[in-house]
Amino acid sequence: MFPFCFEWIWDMSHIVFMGGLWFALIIIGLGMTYCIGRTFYDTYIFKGKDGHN
Amino acid sequence: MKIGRRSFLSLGIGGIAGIMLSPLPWKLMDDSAIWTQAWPWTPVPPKGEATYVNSACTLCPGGCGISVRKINGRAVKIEGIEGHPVNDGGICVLGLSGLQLLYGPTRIRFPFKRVGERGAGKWSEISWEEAISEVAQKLGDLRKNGQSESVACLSGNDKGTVPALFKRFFSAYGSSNFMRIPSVSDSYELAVLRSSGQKAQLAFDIENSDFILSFGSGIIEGWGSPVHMIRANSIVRKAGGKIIQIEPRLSNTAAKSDKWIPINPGTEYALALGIANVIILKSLFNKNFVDSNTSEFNKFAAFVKSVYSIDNVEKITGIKKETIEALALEFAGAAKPVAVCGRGQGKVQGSLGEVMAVQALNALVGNINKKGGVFTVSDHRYFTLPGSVPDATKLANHFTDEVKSGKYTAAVLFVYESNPLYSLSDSKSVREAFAKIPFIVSFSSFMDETATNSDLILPNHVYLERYEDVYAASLPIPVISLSSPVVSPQFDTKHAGDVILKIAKKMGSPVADSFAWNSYDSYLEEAFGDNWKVLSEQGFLEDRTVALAALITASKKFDFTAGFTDIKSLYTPLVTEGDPDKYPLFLIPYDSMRIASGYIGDPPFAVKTVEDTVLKGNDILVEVNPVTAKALGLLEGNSAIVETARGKAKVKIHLFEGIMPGLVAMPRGLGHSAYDNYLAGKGVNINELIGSLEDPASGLDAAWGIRAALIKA
Amino acid sequence: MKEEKSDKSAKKFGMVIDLDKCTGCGSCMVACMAENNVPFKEDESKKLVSITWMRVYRLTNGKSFPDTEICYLPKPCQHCGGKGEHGHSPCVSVCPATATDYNKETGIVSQIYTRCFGCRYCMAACPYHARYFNWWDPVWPKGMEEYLSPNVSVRMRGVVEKCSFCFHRYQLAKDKAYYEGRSDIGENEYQTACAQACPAGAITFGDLNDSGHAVYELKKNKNAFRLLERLQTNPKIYYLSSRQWIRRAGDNYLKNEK
Amino acid sequence: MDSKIISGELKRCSTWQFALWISAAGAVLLWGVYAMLLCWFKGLNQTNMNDSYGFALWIWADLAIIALGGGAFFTGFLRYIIGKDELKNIVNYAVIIGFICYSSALIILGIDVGQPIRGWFIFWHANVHSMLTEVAFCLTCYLFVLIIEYIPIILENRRIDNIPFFHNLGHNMHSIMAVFAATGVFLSFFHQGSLGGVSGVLFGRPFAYREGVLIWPWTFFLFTWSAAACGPCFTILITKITEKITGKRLVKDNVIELLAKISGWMIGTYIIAKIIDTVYWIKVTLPATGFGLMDFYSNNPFYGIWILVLEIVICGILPALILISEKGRKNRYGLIIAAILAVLGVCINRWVLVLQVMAAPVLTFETWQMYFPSWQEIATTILPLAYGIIIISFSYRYLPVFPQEKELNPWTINGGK
Repeated sequence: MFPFCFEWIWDMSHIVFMGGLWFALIIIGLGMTYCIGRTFYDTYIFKGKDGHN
Repeated sequence: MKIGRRSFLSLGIGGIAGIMLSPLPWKLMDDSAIWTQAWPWTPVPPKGEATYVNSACTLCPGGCGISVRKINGRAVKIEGIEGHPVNDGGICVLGLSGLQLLYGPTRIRFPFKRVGERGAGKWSEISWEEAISEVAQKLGDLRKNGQSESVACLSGNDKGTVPALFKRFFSAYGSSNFMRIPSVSDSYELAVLRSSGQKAQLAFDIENSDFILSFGSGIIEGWGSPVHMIRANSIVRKAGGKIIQIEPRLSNTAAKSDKWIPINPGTEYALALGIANVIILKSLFNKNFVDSNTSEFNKFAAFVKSVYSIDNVEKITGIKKETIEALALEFAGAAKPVAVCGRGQGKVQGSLGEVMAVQALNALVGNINKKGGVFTVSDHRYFTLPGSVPDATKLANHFTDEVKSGKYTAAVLFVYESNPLYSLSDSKSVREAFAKIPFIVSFSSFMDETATNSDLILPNHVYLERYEDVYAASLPIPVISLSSPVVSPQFDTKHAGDVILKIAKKMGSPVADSFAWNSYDSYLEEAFGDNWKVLSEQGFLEDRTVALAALITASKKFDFTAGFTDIKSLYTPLVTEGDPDKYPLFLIPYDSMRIASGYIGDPPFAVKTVEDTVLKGNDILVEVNPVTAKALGLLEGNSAIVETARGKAKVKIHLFEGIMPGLVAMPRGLGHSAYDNYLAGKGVNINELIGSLEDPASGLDAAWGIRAALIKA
Repeated sequence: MKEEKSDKSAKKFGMVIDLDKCTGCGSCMVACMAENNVPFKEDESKKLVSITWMRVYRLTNGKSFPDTEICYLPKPCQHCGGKGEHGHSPCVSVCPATATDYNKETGIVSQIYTRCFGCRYCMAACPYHARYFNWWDPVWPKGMEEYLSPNVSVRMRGVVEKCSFCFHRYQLAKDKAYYEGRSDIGENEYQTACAQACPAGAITFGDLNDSGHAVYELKKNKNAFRLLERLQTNPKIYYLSSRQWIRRAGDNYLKNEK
Repeated sequence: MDSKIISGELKRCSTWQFALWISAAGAVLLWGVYAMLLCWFKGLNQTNMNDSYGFALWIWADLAIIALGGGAFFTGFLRYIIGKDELKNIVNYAVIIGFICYSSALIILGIDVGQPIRGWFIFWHANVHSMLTEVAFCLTCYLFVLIIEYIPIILENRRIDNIPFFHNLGHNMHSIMAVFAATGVFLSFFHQGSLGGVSGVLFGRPFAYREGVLIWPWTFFLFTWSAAACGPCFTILITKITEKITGKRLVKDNVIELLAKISGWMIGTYIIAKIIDTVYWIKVTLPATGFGLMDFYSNNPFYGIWILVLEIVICGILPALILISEKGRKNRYGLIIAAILAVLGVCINRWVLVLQVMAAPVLTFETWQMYFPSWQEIATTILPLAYGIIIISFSYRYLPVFPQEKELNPWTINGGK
């Protein structure tokens, strides 16, 4: 899973497969981070009445 | 309130997030992985330096050399010794499982004295001192009353120094009732004795023969010296030799042979005589040998000509004339042919006529005591003891009948390296006979059926804990190996040889006078004299001088009639018991390398190799030809009852094309009631169903099966 | 250059089993169990849940009495090289946790018990049914653990195991050779437990690439065949039989095929 | 009792009625949990699997529910990526069904492996060449996505929505949902495919083995396709069942019909591809291994050629024709029958590619292996069903799952308890 696991080899299949996986994980992670971060901002800093409801 | 809940929620979420980011989950995951890789209840064998101890296997009469791998005093694996004259590295299922016997749950750990009903399994542990005193006391009393003959012994074998010690004890004590468990050796011995006046065994030189005509011998199924014979089979195969197997069932030997000839069971002798007839009629026999080394040839020739004409033999055996003729031509035409008898593993005696008919074939082609033929190996003593040891060997097949009928009163019975309650045929009678013997002393290492039903157990060391000479059965050139202690005794057991010495000493003069030795080991060393050095250093003796002493070649002529004035009485066709209408089928036993059927019960590893067409759960499967099964309305896996005049048992059906219609085949060696849960209760003991069938010519048990009925259950 | 050299020294251990010699005695099975700490249960008659790394099959020619023939066929793990001998054996390529691996140096398919988490995908992939699952915890009767060998770890419940060509024996032989200053081991120094025990001498084990080893010539015998060669699994177990029906039983053929 | 949590405008059954319903499902759930615990603590000897049947009922259940859960990714794909806006009225439910299917699949996998505590080795020591690794990775990642898609629905609960943080969170997640949905489609596409690859790559098993492109056998694509085709049918079916049980109309016909129409075309094209694949397999792939077609459909007590006919004709061509024709899908019974057949078809396909693969002998001297699951296996397979019913019940009761419910059931607007 990580480059320091001994079964890790820097070959095409690892790059493609793990690349895809980490790509997906990063998108999910960043997306959630954005949502939570934005929510914190909206709720505790901006404190504005939600303008969309 | 609202804020409190919210902060509680945030605290919870924050806390979880914090824990997730800490090393704790990783550590837990790592720990869990380590834990599941070695659960505390999964054994971790301790490491150590590997050493090897050479010894010999005594689990069957094969006499293989074994090398045991040890780690820190633990025996971990048994292997065959490469270069050993008997097995050359090969080893069988039973031999490989030896450590399961050594460390197994059925070992008897102390001397035991029965306290409850016999067979109820209630024992009290007693000291060796008490146990030996008790036996000595009992024997002393009997001797005082002049009842020495009422003491008997059933021994698994009669070769080697331990049986010699028993025999010596019996002779000093005044009983002639030292008996070995019946086997085909009895009929070999009787045949040799009657045909050439020698006390000798037959040994077939399979590996050097080029044409083997086997009358039902399971050459690769544990016959003779099992591993040696399997090797011999490979040698014959490689050299381009031929093996013809004659038996009603496609055994492994038949399957591996060049030709399998199914025969009506029990008519093997007739086929041999028919072949002899053809050989004589066509003058294909070895005239030189017949003239100079045999007697009563003409009488024999006239007899087979009149009674065993080829047409007649076809009728009796169910084998086509052409086949018989072809067999005769091939047999007589081969360079080194040998005719072989002793059904299956040779666990039953068989008729004298059968051995004589087969030996007649060997005599006709002149290969008695020749390479690739059959050897008469005299029952020599490869060791010497001061004073004489009378040969007290008796045929044991009548023992139970005589005890049961009251012809013989047995006051004490020793049981050594045998399990008669299981392995003698007609188990019910054997049980009745044993019930009449007031004091049974077992020397068994394992809680087998006989030990369970004895009054006193003097547990022997297992072969891996003791010294003993091991005589490889049925080899033309005898090989004597030394079984040496591989591990120290695991329990409070004693060498049976030492126990006999102690009993003798306890009894005092005059019995004790014949036993000058302090221990079995010193006795063993003395018995081997000059040979001890070689035996103990090399691990085995294959001295040509030993071999030559064993052979008395051509000094005695082979008598075709075995001393019978009326040859016909030698070849009386035997009718097995049971009403043919009530019991339309025949039940025959078969042997397998994977099922030990002698003194030793099958260890767990061996049971594991038994196929599911033989044993399924606790059910035994019997082999039936599909034609027979169809007629009886039976399908594969159906439950059925096998019934004979001696008993009945529940079985399951396995359809097998390789068995003659009208027969039911059942493996020997299952149906134990004793031993551990890995063996007990599995299958049926065929001895419960088969009785003995006395050969009127010899008194031997000639049973090859029994009439039976198979009823759908 | 370096590649070429390592390629040359690459071994390919394999077996040639002479079915004409095999008597079906079962020694190979027990030798294997004893060598490799294979557990046993009270009832071992359910063969589909019975662990026997080496299993002897009983083949019949399907003909009726008296033309019936039977033949025994010992079947260990076939240590497949996979298509083109690249080491993509059916099982190795599917194991999700790299718990089974193809050793390029020896051609042996290994099984790492502590790595396996028991998904059994390898068992589904193996057409030879050479892989066995530990459905139960191994239990030895009290005292019998004494005979367990430290050279092969005892497997716990829930993992897959299979024949390893007694790989620990290879390691021991290599170690010994190393201490004695030798770079290579002899044919006799590394033999599997089954080959060693076989009373009939039916099993020959060695390096299929080494012309000095007995298996090298034996595998070229005209009677030699492998199981399911058409699947391109490239097994390393060769069988010899002089009987045509047995050789044909080694693979599947279409009805109209000769 | 719980009326404060229920969205005010929606009519729901009484609390005790709900409790009874939940406890009935809960009893089944407990039975499954008991069986699950048996398998964990006593080991897989609790099952009837064996060394020939290493994959059995569970793996089939896994493959089947994931295929059926395919409604989520495909509906999401149509809604967020293609832009079929009508589908917003069913996408919530599709997501919940998807979530149930995927989480169940992971639970089943957790029971199925021999060493569940070591299950994470599949990630840690990943062998990228294994289809199962791909399955595990995508499955887990996609489950994350489904959770992310499910969260905003939960946050819409009346009480939760009152909390500003959760209200904002729900809003923010909605706003970038297309990104998650796209990731989900990508992941789902791959793992539906790799599930197909699981059996397709088994070159030692001629019954399962398929040729393909690069590392992917044809079954890879067929699985994705069939999941996309039949998943929506499962969503429709569950929606219809929910409507039947609640006695309310929840989704408008045009939404259902749109989904049914797309599904029909998908099934139609899928089944053509499947037929081509089967014919190629019979004519080219199989003979090369020495097998004939009928070797796999005879000499055994169960698997006859009927199963192939059932899968392709009755559960493939037939539902495709019904759903493609306007008359067919507009007919109440036609729609339901087609949906049932399509769901059955994909289940049979997964069954065949898991269980028949194991049953068919490859070595000439082995025979067909029939297997019947133990009660522990059945209980743990039913477990997700009970679990799904409970999740759906709670979701339906407390969350505004169906945007059209108010509109379709106007008389309940003021009657909410």
